[in-house]
Amino acid sequence: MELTPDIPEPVDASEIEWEGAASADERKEALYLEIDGWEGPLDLLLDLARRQKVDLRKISILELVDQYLTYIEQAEALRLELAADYLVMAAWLAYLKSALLLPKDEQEDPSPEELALRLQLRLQRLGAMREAAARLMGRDRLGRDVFLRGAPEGLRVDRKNLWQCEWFDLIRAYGDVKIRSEPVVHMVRERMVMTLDSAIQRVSSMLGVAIDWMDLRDFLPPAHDSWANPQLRKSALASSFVAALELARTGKAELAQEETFGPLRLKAVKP
Amino acid sequence: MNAPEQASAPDDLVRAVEATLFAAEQPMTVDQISAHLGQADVRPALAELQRHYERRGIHLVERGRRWHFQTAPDLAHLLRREKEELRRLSRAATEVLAIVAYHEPVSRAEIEAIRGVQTAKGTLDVLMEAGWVRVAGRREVPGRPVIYATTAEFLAHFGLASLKELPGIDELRAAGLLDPVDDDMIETAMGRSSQDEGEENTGEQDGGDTDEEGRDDSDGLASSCHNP
Amino acid sequence: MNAPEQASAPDDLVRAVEATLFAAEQPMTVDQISAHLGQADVRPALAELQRHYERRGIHLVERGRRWHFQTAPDLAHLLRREKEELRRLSRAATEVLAIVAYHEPVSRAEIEAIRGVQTAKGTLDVLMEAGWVRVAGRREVPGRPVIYATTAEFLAHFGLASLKELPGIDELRAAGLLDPVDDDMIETAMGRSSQDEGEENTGEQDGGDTDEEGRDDSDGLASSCHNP
Repeated sequence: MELTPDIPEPVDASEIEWEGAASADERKEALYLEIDGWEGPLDLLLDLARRQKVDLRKISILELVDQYLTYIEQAEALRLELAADYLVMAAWLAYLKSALLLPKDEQEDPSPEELALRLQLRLQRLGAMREAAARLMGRDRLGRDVFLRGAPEGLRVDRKNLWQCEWFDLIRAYGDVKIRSEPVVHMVRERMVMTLDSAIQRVSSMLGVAIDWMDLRDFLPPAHDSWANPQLRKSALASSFVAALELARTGKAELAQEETFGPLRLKAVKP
Repeated sequence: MNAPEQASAPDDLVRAVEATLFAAEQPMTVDQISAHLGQADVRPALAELQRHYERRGIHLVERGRRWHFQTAPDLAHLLRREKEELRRLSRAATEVLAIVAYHEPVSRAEIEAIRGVQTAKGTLDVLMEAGWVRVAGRREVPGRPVIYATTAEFLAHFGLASLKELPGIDELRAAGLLDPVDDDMIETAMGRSSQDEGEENTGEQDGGDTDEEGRDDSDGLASSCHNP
Repeated sequence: MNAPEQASAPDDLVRAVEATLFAAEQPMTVDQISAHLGQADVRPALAELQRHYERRGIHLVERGRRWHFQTAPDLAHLLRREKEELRRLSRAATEVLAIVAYHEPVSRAEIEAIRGVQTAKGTLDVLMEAGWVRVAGRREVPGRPVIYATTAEFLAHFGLASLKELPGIDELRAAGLLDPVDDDMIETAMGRSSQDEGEENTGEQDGGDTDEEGRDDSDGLASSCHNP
């Protein structure tokens, strides 16, 4: 819309607080200037209806229609560019007016009276909300009229963890740590083994006096006294096995096994 | 004017409720107060405190099921001067707020039907930012539009125990002015063609808030209503 | 004990002072209150309010010539309420606790060396929050690491007279707590496979030195060499 310089700046709707119907009179003079003062045709209609200074339930719709159409004509005379919905409303109101003036028997449904009533109801509804808003804003408002305590101490609920741990869990955890982290060295120290060197020594010396094939197990020390320990026997067997492999590799012994997992036999290689 | 409860020292529970609400930074529900005080039944204490304070410079009030102390309204003139000014709401925002409060839960399309104009996205945002309006779900109709309602803060701010205390609400309801709007003829007359409604629904189906923005842009016709 | 000022509604100045101090964000001097209320003489009102509130849940107090409301001292515990939640110590925390108990005083680096994994700072914090571990000074070595030890609460919680009552390594072993889970499986496998072998096996199962078996993983390999 184009404003000529002598037209006052329209009031920015975001800056003003709605003042209810009180300002309607003041606006009367400048009616044709305040295109921006209304939020759409319904708003304008409501304002015009209020100018009738009667209860919204008793307004004259015909009079209202005339006022609206007059306003639109004025605006057009001033060559103000009207938004389309103002013009659509004007057309509809013109239709409503003519229908209201027509003989009754030619009416379609809904009747123009019904339409006029609905328009009136719409205006009442909007008017009611305008007034309700004004009354709401006028109440004793927190932070404006009534105040909360300025410096409340505040309530605090501190959550405190009550930690639980069972005796067994503690001990078990220590056991787990020990198992996980005890170095291998520790176990070697405690364990009885037959070293590879001693096994080689034992196997090769026994092999030297043997005549025929001997089962690997026969090279182990007799299973009594200190050699009764099954762990030690496993170690001796393993070491003797490796010793046998070593002797075979160096060409001092022959190995033979007739079937898978069968007895492993060995015999000295005569030079 | 001797109120009997003023004649003697309050009992321990009354004192505890008094101290708790006095120290609280937020209004508290009965359940919250009760939980704070070892599940005691605090209602009688609240009633006694409310009576005790009703003629004092501080009042104990219930707003949307939450209780708080506040200064007496009649002393507003003494206290107002030092307090910062509330941000003034635009006329559109106050109107939308009233419509939400009197019609809740209400969709944006319903708000617009009452006001006869499109509602700028920022208007509802301002009200939500103020903490007075919240999204209260979606209406189970085609398009599943978002619906809005007021909050406990709204009640507290405007000094309402509940929405039943909204000024004039009973009369408005009796006059049928709070009934749902269902008036296609006038909708059409106001330039909100059925085509617009269709777009609106599509927009709302997209969900979230983004649809609102899109609508403001796409409804060039409607926006130009008051901003030619 | 009917205080006379409680018998009737307070006068307007008393109410104004009450509301002013209630809404104030800072304690106020007599002059400030007075200036706020049109230079009224507020001292009698302050005295009356102080009397009125002295048996309530809120007190009006003067501190350094400034007046303010505060929660009654005997109700101060209401402002900070503790809510206890039972929580189970995590596996990592239990391990760290056990290490501290068996090795105290011990530094974090030592705990990590024993556990073989990095120990989050939070783990020790939890143990200190539980009240079971305390900082026991610093070790006089380069870097002066903090060292940790258990507390009397730790002993009390686990029903120990002293740390000497913690089971020794041998007892743990006897209780089967040093049997590695993985090796247990090998043990079972061996037991099953060597049943046909007889003597060796029986010896293993009956033997007092059960701890030895299966401790060395390599044994498994060795035995499978000759177990048909």
